[in-house]
Amino acid sequence: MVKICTANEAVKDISEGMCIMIGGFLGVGTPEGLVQALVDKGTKNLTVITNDSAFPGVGVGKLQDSKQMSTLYTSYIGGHPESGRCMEEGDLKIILTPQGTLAEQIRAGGSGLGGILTPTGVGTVVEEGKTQIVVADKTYLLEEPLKADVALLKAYKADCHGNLIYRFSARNFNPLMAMAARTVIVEVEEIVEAGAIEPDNVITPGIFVDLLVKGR
Amino acid sequence: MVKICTANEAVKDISEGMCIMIGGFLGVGTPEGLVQALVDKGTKNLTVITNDSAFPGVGVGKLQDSKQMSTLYTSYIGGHPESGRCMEEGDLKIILTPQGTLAEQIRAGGSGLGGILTPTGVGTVVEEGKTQIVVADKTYLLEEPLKADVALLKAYKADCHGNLIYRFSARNFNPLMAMAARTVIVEVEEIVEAGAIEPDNVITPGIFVDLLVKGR
Amino acid sequence: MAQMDKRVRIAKRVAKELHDGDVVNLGIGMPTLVANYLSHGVSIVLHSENGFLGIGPEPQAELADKDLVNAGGKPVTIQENGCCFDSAMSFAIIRGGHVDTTVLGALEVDEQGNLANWMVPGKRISGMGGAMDLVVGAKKIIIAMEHNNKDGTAKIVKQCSLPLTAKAEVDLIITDMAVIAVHQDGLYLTEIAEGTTVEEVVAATGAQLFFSEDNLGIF
Amino acid sequence: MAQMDKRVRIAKRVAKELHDGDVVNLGIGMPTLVANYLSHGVSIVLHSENGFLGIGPEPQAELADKDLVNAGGKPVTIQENGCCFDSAMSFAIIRGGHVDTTVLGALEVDEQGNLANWMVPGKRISGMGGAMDLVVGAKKIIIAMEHNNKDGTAKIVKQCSLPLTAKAEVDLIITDMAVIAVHQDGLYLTEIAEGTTVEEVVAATGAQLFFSEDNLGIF
Repeated sequence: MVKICTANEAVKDISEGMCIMIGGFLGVGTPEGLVQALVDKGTKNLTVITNDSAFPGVGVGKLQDSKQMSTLYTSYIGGHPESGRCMEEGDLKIILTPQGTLAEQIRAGGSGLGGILTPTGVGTVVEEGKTQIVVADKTYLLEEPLKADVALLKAYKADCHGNLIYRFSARNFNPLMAMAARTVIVEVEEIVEAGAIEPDNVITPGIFVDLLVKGR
Repeated sequence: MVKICTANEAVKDISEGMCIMIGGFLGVGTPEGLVQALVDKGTKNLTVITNDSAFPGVGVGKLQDSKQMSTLYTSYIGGHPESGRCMEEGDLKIILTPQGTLAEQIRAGGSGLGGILTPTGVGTVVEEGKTQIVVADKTYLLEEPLKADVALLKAYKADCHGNLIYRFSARNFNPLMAMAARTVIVEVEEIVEAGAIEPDNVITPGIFVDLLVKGR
Repeated sequence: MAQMDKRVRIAKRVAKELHDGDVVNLGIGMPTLVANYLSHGVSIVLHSENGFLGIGPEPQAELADKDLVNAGGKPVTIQENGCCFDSAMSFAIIRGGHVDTTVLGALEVDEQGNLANWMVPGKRISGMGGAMDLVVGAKKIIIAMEHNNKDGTAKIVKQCSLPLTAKAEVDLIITDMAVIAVHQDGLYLTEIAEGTTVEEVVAATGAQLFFSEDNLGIF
Repeated sequence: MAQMDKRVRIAKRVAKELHDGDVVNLGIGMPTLVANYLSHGVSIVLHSENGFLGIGPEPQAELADKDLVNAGGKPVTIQENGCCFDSAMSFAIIRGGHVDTTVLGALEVDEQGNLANWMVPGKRISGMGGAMDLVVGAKKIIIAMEHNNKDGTAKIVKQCSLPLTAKAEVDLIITDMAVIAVHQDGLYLTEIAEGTTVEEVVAATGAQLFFSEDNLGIF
């Protein structure tokens, strides 16, 4: 049985300097309750790994608003003007990464791989500082794995063992991050009894999940 | 709409020297009807990529019985004594690969990756001839992607657009191979109407599937 | 020609490049218009890089589903052939060559098929999102854009000056003035827009165009 | 001691190493017996490398499901906390360190924690299956085996002579005679089986054993 608690309880061990993965794509599939609890807690100097900085007041954008991040691994900051401004002025270190590479880096982190070779970014600024490897006459970039101390995720439903399912485009990075963090906290809309989710339909195995929070 | 045909029609373009991926784990999740059609067709000199050579008379084991393979990429041949004998006597080139590496190589092939770095096999005969890469002080083997001309797969149900679901441990390598072959042929127990499988429950998107065969 | 007319002309011409059953990713903005102009009998499967196949039309506002948006964050629907997946699978589909065609805008395209569409030095940066993967991974890359910048300068150039999105990946450029195929040895003008002259197209283009006046189509 | 008694003794002792909630992969053969001897109140999640979590007991023959077998191909059931996945996910779970403990047999284990359990040169080869990934990936590697070969030669040796499955990954060796912890600097004998003497264990072992007679447990 996985532990069920409130959003505030769930984030209580997140401390300054930690690395946090947060699910979602432009706020869809982001655990709003958990992000809000982290904002309320006010922990600074966070490294965040997430697809995008969403919008002001929405999803990960709230952590931008409250200036709690010192480093951000992401593919897109176009929805939150403050992210771009902070990057220019050096207030926030932003590592811009192609979205597919970011997904594979997180998957590699959770899968015990030492990295993956991708053709994406060859011949662009993305290749700077990275090892290039030629396989079958094609050039690839070696992209290293990403892991985190904590993942803050959003799923649709969990059973009481933590098995998760997602809805439509709210799935996105959540299942990948569930594998790549030491502590995995999931906000769900509903917690159902054991057996209510068919084993064949489970997307994220419950063994990855440490804490469940009932959200909306 | 995906094309539906018989097993014999489905395999008719498989020709000598082709590379074929076949789903299944000790015969569970192997398309018996498609393998039988390939045996009946008698095409020789095949390169086969599959988890194991199953048992005599079962699954991929039938292609061992009928000596249609010249090269076999696999992780386990302990169920079919003939595989071991052929390997020893040089009748069949067998590339033994750790099961997790084989899965990642196929996934890489279907995902456009140039390879993956795995710690599995370091310090063993598996490392022979492979590039070693050190990332964060740990040594990994660079394992290259695998692709095929044709994949012969088994799913539980397909909808008429080719979206697939699997049952229990019959899933195994099938979803990975669906992405890594030029032509994908799937034997299913049932073909259901569009919309009968929830979008969130689909495991293999129909865009990967070329031909459906109704099996048992 | 009015702005909207230009966009519609481009979208209509791009739509002719799409075939029944194609898996297509349409970039945010003008490329999304293409779905409105498919030829009769052509049905395509739209890929959304945030994690599903089978994008359907925008729903009425009151039917919008909070969990179902396109890669631009706009509410959409999902068609009955649709299916959902995570971001690793979404980009495996893209990078693995399972998208037949992607249609994207550009800041610059050059004679080598290099593309710059994600960053202007000195201007506020947005990030590449999924664009770099799409351009490297999709089988056919169509750039759909206005022929020139608003200040009249060329977007089709000898060599991109802006940071690249990808090298030598563009296959076809479709603008309000012309259709240009990118080959290994350079840019081939194949069609010009109705009401446009070859001279106008050449004058508006910052790169060499190969063409045979006899074989030029009109769209 | 009869063969079966030895196996049961080993399985019982291994079971004591498993904690409530652990994710465990039990190798084919004797290690599968371990699930029968869990301590009271200890519930574990069994991982099956062919693609699911939550292996349940063997069903009655007439209830066997053709699609539900363990990694040895034997019919099993799935528990209500179970879930299914593909082989890439299955080995992501293994390689990514999400399996707490794996229990495997061995042909040889040596002082460095090297393991040989997949191949004997000159004998017909079976292949490594998932063993190499399990030994590299699981957090704790327990080798469960009879102390000696049938001909009386040692399986615990100074240096493996057979082809390795993995280097320096073994954490604990549990045999019918002894429990031996593998540390960086060598093998530590921590417990001996009831009815066995330290001298017998030392004589039966082909590697140096560190121990303190005062602190030896009995199992």
